[in-house]
Amino acid sequence: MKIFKYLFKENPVFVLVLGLCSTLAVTTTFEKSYMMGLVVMIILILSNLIVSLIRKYVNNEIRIPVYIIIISTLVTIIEIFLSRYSKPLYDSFGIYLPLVVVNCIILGRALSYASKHKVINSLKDALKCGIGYLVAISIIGLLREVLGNGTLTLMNDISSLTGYKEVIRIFNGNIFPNKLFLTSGGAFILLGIIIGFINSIKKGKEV
Amino acid sequence: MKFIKENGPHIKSNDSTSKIMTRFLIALTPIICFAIFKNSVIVYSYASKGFIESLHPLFMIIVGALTSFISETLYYKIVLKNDLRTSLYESYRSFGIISGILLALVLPPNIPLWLVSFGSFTGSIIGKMLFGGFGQNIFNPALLGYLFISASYSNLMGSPFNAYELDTIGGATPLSNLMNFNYTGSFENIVSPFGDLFNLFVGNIPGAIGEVSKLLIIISFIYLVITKTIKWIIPTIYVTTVFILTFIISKYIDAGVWYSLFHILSGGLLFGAVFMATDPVTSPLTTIGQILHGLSLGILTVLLRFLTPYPEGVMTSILFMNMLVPLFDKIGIKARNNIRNIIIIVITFILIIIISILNITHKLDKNSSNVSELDSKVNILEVKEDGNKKIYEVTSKGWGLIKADVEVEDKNIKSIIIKDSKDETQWNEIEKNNYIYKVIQNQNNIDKLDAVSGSTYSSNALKNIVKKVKIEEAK
Amino acid sequence: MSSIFITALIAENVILNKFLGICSFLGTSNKEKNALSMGICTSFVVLSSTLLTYLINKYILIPTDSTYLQTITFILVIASFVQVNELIMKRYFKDIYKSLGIYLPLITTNCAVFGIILTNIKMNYNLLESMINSLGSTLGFVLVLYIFSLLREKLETNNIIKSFKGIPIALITAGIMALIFARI
Amino acid sequence: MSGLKLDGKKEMSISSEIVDFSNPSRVYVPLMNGNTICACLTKAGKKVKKGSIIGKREDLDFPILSPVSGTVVDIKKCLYQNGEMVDTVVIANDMKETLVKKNIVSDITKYTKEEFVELLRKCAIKGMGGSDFPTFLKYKGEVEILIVNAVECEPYLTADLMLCKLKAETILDSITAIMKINNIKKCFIAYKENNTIVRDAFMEYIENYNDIVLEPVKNIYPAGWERFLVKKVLGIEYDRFPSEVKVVVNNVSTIYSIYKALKYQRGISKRIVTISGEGFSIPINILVKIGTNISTVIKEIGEYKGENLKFIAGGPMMGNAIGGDNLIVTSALGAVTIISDTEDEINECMGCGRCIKVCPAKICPAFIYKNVNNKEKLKELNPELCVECGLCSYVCPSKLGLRDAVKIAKKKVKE
Repeated sequence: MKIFKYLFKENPVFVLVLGLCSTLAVTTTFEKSYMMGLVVMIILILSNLIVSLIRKYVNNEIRIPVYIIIISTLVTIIEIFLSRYSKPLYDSFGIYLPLVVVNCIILGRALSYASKHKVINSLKDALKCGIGYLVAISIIGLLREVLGNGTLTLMNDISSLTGYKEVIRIFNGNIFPNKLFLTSGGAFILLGIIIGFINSIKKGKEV
Repeated sequence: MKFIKENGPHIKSNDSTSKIMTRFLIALTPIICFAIFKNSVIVYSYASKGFIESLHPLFMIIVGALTSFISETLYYKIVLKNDLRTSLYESYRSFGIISGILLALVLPPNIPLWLVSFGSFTGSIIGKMLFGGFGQNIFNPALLGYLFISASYSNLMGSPFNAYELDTIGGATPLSNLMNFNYTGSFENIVSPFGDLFNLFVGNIPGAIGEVSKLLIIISFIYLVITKTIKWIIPTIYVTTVFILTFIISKYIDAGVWYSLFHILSGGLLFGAVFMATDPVTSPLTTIGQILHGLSLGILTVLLRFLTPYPEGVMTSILFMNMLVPLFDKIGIKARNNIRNIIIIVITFILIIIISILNITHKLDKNSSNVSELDSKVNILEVKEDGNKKIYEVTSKGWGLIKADVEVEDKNIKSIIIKDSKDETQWNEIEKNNYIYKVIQNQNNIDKLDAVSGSTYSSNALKNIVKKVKIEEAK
Repeated sequence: MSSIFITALIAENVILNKFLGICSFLGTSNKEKNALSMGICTSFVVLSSTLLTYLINKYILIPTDSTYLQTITFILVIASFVQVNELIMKRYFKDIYKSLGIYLPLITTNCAVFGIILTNIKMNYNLLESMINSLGSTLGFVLVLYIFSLLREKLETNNIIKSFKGIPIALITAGIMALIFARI
Repeated sequence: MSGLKLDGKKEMSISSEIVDFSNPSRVYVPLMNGNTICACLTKAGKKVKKGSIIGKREDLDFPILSPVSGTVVDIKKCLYQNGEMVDTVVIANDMKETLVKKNIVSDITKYTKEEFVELLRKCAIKGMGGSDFPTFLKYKGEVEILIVNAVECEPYLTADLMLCKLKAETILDSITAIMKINNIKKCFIAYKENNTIVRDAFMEYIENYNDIVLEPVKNIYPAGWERFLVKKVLGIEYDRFPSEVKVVVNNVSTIYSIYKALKYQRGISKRIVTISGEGFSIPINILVKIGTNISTVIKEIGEYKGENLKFIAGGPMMGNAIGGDNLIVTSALGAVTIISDTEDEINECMGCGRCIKVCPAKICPAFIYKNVNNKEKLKELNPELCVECGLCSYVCPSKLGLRDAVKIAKKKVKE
């Protein structure tokens, strides 16, 4: 089944370990992580679309600055949209929303894939990568919040947009809300263990 | 009659790794016995606690040792997939027990048992097994367990007292008491509340289980050095650096020699130096590397004790120096035979010492006159007074500017009403874990309270408000 | 003043506490020679672009109330300084340029550079404070990069189980370092 | 210069007198010099005299002489002291000891330097302390100081000690002759300070020889190492060979063989070998013809004790345990040690740093052991300084084969 392939085969976060910079810091709550995953996916799709559209007119030297301009305009549009419609989410992202511009996945996919293939293929690839990224980020966000904070915020900051506020409290005992997962070190260790675990499963399957 | 074909030396020294580790355990036993004696026997006789409860430290040590042993056996069995017998033998050979016991000795006496097992489990598995098993870990597994516990359940860490010592002054270990007097103060208000230096030396003062009996630590240190079990260079240089640095500082704030002696005898310095810093796996091999290791440990501990809110500098500095061990060994190899490199190293270290002393003295001056710095951040617009209640209208610089009314009743802050915090971007974090209530609750030693992760500046702004109001009240 | 520097250097370390710059952190820290040269190039780019971005922001963006243009302008400033840095490296330090190779243009996509500048703007530091913050953060970046390259050399000789070799063990070590840095 | 005080275990083989086994029925001469293979100049069935050339080391034009007169039986593979099977010339001994040419020189000091060097090459005089290094190379250049190495720091070994006890005066004559020929200013005889037998043996005759000084050296292993002696006795360091600082270090048996070359102008054919160790019933010193198969001699003297034994060619520190006991005596083999195999529990390297403290060559065996398979890291640790004294493996609590790892690293760095 394809999802399994997305998650393990070429998942940008777990396998290629790309695009971690701006994302790990935001995954303290489940809602923020899947929102960030959505934002990155939308930008990825749009940027691949535009890049593959203009790939014939752009020669090799000025490729990087042009792509950067495209991506940063997209990000600014998203910023304006978010700051107008869901101010708390925009605030909680803080400096990490503009940082999506330098996210290695978007520029990476644009440079390596979109600039050489037809629009449909680059769109498919953007979708594949986007979903893989979204799934990975939300898994990390889920784990970090449930284990670290004992709660699961499905929709809180953007409640003004969707009008549905939902925060589930799962653990409240003294064992489980273990603040380690909220700290930055905990996130590193958690990610390391997840990637190690996936490697051992992949190795298990191949051999 | 069979002749074995083998090269290499055929007679070997009769010392072996398991002998070294058993000698290490023997050196630990007096401390364990004292810990049990002080924390349970006395408690049982004085504070009339139940027999089982007062044996709590003994259970802690047993649980610590058992969990690390079992977790390593499980690791060998499940992850490395060998049968039970070999994994038992392998885990016996990797001496997990020692780090389990060391972890238990470092923890305060009355913390829940599952916390001890959590610490020794994470310490052995993440700190040691994932790095490749015995002899390959970068960080000391016992200290790593301590780090994980304090990072994940700092509120459960509990107070470093057993029932017997609850009456000592206002719930402070010698070091945190020193901090309240911001590192200056006379012999009376720093040492005398704990008896005198001899008391510190013998060890009936509050503190983690294993750390307090300095006399026993020194005896086991001498035993370990005679039987050549540990690298004696690291502890000696570590303690002497701390002594010299605190001596210079005591000269600066013209306190007597007792000040540096106090620093050495308090907290986990001696225990950390003798048992934690000399763990052969996580300390440098070359002699010059060990000298550098000891030196930088000393400097960092003094820096941490004076400059950071955490009173206990030893644990973090040992862990920090574990990271730099490859660097010290690299220098040790290069500088082994030519003098020019050694001179360069000595100069750099003297420079580091001077910078750190200047830093500390600068901080001490700033502390004594810390009102000036606070003034720049917080200013009181006006004070309304009715009866014994006072309301301070205050503004404090966080990300933007916070306006608040602080209601004070006979020197105690009752409530803080925030009037305006529009450009405080991280404000919802503050509200989410009702930080204002916590600030009011810890108003007496406000420095101990951690800032809300992700919005350090607004939480500091709130803490400054409390500090400023307390100083106003104290006038 | 010095507290900003120390917190930027250790407590709020760019890599370990704010997660910025992990891609280059995992990429270039295998040999400590190019870890150091990578650090120096990044700090050159950061310091120069902090200066320029502060001026642009103060005298162009805020008066004309077009702060939403911040992202684009800052990225272009960084990209131009990276090109400048590449030219300098090519002419003066040939060998370092060869050994660093593809990682030099990657500085533009290095989140740490952009992140530091954004924090300067967000915390609305004045010029001196933002320079100190950039200096502290880049020194923190170089410090962690150098320590980590030494640790990775030691990790090469360990027999870690196959599925945890390479990236996972590097992440776990970085996590433990982050926990230690947070306590200083 | 660091080192380690080892339990000498010399008393085991010191008391007994030397037993003479110097005419075996068959003699095996390995075509080897140290570890370099030499060419064979005879074939089966050829008659040879004592001292006639049967092999040659091409690169140094260094002959291999036959220790006995008789007929060459054949050339076959036999066990050599480094554990490998090597081509060996087998000669049946006709017990006549007929010499190639027989003359006795009355005044042994009348050679010129060139004649002296040529004589040493012709008589195949080699280092008898275990290095098997052709001695004439050492005397080619100009020499100011001679150090005679009577230290014998390997445990169990007492061969040199017995030689000094019996032939102290001839050794001193040989030293004065060498000093006159090469106009050497001063000679030091280095011996272990607690070795009173050697000291008394030389004290008797030392007065009437000027410029020869008895120099005590601390009783630590590896005191007998060239670099160690030059540093301890003269306090100077050299890069690769002592000849750079105009110093020659010779083993005391080599000095005795030089005396034989000067006096009778032929190589030596006999040497003292110590057979000792817990695995042998009667530890003893034997005078034995070079090339005899030691197992025949052992069967006559006593028998083995214990089940799986280690039959070590040389001392327990530097020697290798060869798989069998039919070992051939060469001029460099000073002893045979037979000890029982000890099952020791091998553990991971725990970083205690003892091997680094104890290494006399000031290198880090622990790091070499860890980085044995990446070359550029090895180059920084420069393993070529190692002298293979074995102290690192001796002192390691986890019983790791550190010396073998350094040996492998040496080969890797050389390529």
